[in-house]
Amino acid sequence: MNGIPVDGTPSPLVALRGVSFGYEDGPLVLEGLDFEVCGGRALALLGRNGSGKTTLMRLLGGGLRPRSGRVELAGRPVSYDRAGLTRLRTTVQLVVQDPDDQLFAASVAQDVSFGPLNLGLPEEEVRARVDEALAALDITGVGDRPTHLLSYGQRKRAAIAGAVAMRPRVLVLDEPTAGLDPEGQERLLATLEALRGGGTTVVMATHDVDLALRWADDVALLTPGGVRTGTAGEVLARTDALAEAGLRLPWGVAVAAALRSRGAAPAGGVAPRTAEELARWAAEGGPSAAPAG
Amino acid sequence: MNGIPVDGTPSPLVALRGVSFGYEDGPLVLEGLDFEVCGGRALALLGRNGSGKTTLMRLLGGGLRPRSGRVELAGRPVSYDRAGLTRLRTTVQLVVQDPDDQLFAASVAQDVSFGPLNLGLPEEEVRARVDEALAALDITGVGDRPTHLLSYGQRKRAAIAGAVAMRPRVLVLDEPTAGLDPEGQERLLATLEALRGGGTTVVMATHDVDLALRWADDVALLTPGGVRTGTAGEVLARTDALAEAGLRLPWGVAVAAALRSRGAAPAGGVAPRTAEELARWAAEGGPSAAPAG
Amino acid sequence: MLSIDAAAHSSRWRRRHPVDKAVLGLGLTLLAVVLPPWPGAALVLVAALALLLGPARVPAGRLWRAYRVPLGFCVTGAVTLLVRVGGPDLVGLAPDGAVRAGELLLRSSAASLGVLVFAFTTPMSDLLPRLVRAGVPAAVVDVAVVTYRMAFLLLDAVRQVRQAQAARLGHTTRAAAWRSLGGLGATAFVRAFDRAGRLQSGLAGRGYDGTLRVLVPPTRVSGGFVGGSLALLVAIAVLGTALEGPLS
Amino acid sequence: MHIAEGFLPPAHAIAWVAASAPFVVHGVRQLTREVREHPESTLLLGASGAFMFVLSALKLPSVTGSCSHPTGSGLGAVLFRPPVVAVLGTVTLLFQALLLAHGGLTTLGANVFSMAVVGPWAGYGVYRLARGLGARLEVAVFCAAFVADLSTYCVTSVQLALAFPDPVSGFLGALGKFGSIFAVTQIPLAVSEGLLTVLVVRLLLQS
Repeated sequence: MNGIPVDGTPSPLVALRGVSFGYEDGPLVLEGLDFEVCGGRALALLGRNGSGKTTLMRLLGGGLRPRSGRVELAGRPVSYDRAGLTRLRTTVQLVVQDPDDQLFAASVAQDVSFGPLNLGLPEEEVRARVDEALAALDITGVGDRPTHLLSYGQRKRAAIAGAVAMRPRVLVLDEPTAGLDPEGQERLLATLEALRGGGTTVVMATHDVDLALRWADDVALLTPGGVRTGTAGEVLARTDALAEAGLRLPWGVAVAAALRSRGAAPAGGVAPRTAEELARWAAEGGPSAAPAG
Repeated sequence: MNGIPVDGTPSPLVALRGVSFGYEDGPLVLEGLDFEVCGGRALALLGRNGSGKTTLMRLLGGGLRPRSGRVELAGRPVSYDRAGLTRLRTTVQLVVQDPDDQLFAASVAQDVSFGPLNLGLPEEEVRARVDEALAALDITGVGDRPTHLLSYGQRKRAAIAGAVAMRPRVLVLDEPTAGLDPEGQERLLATLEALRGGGTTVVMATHDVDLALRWADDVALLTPGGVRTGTAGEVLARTDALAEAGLRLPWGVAVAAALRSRGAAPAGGVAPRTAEELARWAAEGGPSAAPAG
Repeated sequence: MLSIDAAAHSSRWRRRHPVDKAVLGLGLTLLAVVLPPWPGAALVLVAALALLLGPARVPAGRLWRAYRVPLGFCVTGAVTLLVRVGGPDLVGLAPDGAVRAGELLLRSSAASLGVLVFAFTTPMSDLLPRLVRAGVPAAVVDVAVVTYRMAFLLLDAVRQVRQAQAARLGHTTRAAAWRSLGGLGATAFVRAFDRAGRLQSGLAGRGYDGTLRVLVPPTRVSGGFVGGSLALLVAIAVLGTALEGPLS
Repeated sequence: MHIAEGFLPPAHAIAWVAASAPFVVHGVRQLTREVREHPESTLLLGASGAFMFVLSALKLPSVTGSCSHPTGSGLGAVLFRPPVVAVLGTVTLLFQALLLAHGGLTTLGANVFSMAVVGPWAGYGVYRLARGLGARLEVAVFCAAFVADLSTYCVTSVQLALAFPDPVSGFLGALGKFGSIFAVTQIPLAVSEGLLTVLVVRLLLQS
């Protein structure tokens, strides 16, 4: 997936080409990185704390400017003037991990209206977008509440709504499930699925390999040596690469591999992605009886 | 485990007896709760966001006072005067989730010295305790660094060191692994094991059922109906109870149950607690070949 | 803010008692103000620069970035001395204006460097708790400690919120910029007091009763360092006074 | 803008310390009493100080195009009262002098007088006056911030003019010079600070 797309392949929505970045006089955090976000794919970004995940996401969203290399939007280099940044920011929206870093207006609806107002849209259109974003995140009921009186899960949704109201083609989320309880995580994943159904491409940074296996089409593994990208099934089966990134194998992959190595399950096939799938898989000795999805 | 201990049983280190609590004029968060922390056991506290986990932990630490019912320390009711609170605080120490809610001083060592100084200990004793706590948390090297230049993981350790310096018999941690990457989580668990080895009883609130199964001796499940306590293996195998608390079965339990129900594994036995154990378990058709630990 | 503070923590003189560095750095500042600017302040300037770049090993780039802040003010202020107002032609060049402006510039920049000798080697964490022993009321020191810690948290929060605002085009138009700024100010307020409340309950378990006692590292005032500093200061004072006549 | 380190002659530096001292000592007494009566207020006062510090670090979009920062003393005085602001402002100025090389230790007395004493008292006085005359809260807050900001810079000009009188026209001529450099360019910034303060207060009232 690295490098220049072969002729005929549609350009990725947004891409980093040989990007290096470091903060102020500090050392490089990312060096010569190639990275692509392709339309319609669910992409999970994995790596240990300090591996540069957040930096990469900020580069995608135009919050940071590469020291060298370039960021491309639909195949063309991003220009960092006002018009160029506006184009990038209406395509890519980043939601940071801590919702409190993103909410600053008096009420949820006001906060969500911030982006559309800055786009210079007429008031009616702004209202429509706010309603739509609140509905998409299932927080219509708390639209007029002050943000600091909401629960953590609600604040998280409000922060995402603020980005969604910009109608980005790519939504980049930093650890969106962190701090949520399992039910909250499930609800959020369902919301993201609905957004994807509406045509938004979703990129998510996470530490949770099981979540990545279950949710993502593609996985990008950020290691000191660079980024390793591939389908979730491919990347998350590479013990060595995962170890290099400070991660373990997902449960499903580990168990499937153990069963296969003992001949208790046939080689190949998709690793089970949820505990239920794995239970069926283990009971029935392989993927045959476990239809994907 | 609820109720009054049978004669002959040693008193729990700290216990809630029929405790009800609500914030100011708000509704009750906890109602008639019985809860015990027994010396030497690793206890995981599970429940959805808003279920009252944090409130329960504050009550244990003396930060909150029950509206009715009582908190007992080694079998005797806690008095909320200065002497009583000091006794409680030298027994139970709570570490909150966000380390920035606990670190106020300009340097790490200064922050850690705060608690021991408040106990009125002589300066030399305070210094010894600070060194000991920094060493226990493996942050001796950053003792004289300013708090704001530390990484999140280091701040988390600094906050725990502040509690450890009080030499509590019970250390209560609210989501200690949240925000850490898998390696950071492993390191923290190893640190907690070392503290337990030194005789400290550890209570941990978490959302992670797999972590709870792997780490805890006992599990307390906080549901709207009250608290359900038992050994980790017992409580974490109860699908209904977990569902009531908004949780799923741990991977190991789910797979073991599936295999057992198909007759592919013998009934009974301990559920596998890590992916490696589970892989071995699944490959060998049961717990026989998977010695505990 | 972060630059000087961060440098102070990794300074080569970090372990020295603040009094050591105060005698030297603030002594130089005092001389810069008291001595005749030429050659007194010039001597201070050279000595302070030599100390900062030499034994204290402050990186030159960092020093320059900190130093150009006061320098900007000094230049603006000194320029006004070049001009005179009033008299027959209302505005004109002031007699001796260049000399007075030059002297002011010299005095002010030398004094700034003296303070930087202290600031670049003494972290606030070593200084603040010791102010109690210097006679500052404990309540004020406690408030200053909390202000210091919380200022970093708030600055970080404000930086994050600014980035989030930029991502949603908060700096594209004048109206947007004002909306952003108002949001920042209000957020800082809400966050500050929310944090104070949470810190209150976070500290309760360790026996917080309104006083923030902490233990400072056991460092001693070094007789040798203070003696050496005083000798340097005396030498500069003597030299500055003695050379004043011949050099002017 | 703070008067830089070493800018004032020794006699002036000492005189301004003497002028500020009673206000700061009064503030310290009030603060100490407050903390004794309500121990939890240490953290709230620290939060107030941090808020004022961060507020004064915000970059104002200025009409003149130069980059400038609010003083925060008007809003601070309305929210926390002038005596407390005298102490918090002194702490802030000390931090700025040591951490940012902004202002100075020898000029601390002069800067405290303009920024932590006159500004807050003038702003607070105008606020009370405006409220007493029945002005809306937002109008009163705007006036407080505007007056606090502007009076701070007028005092700074006076301080500089006293220290560096014009060779021909003396104090008044110098006041004109410094006044036009600092205070006049400061009027648009005072308006900006007033607007910002209104925005902040409006948001705080809504939430």
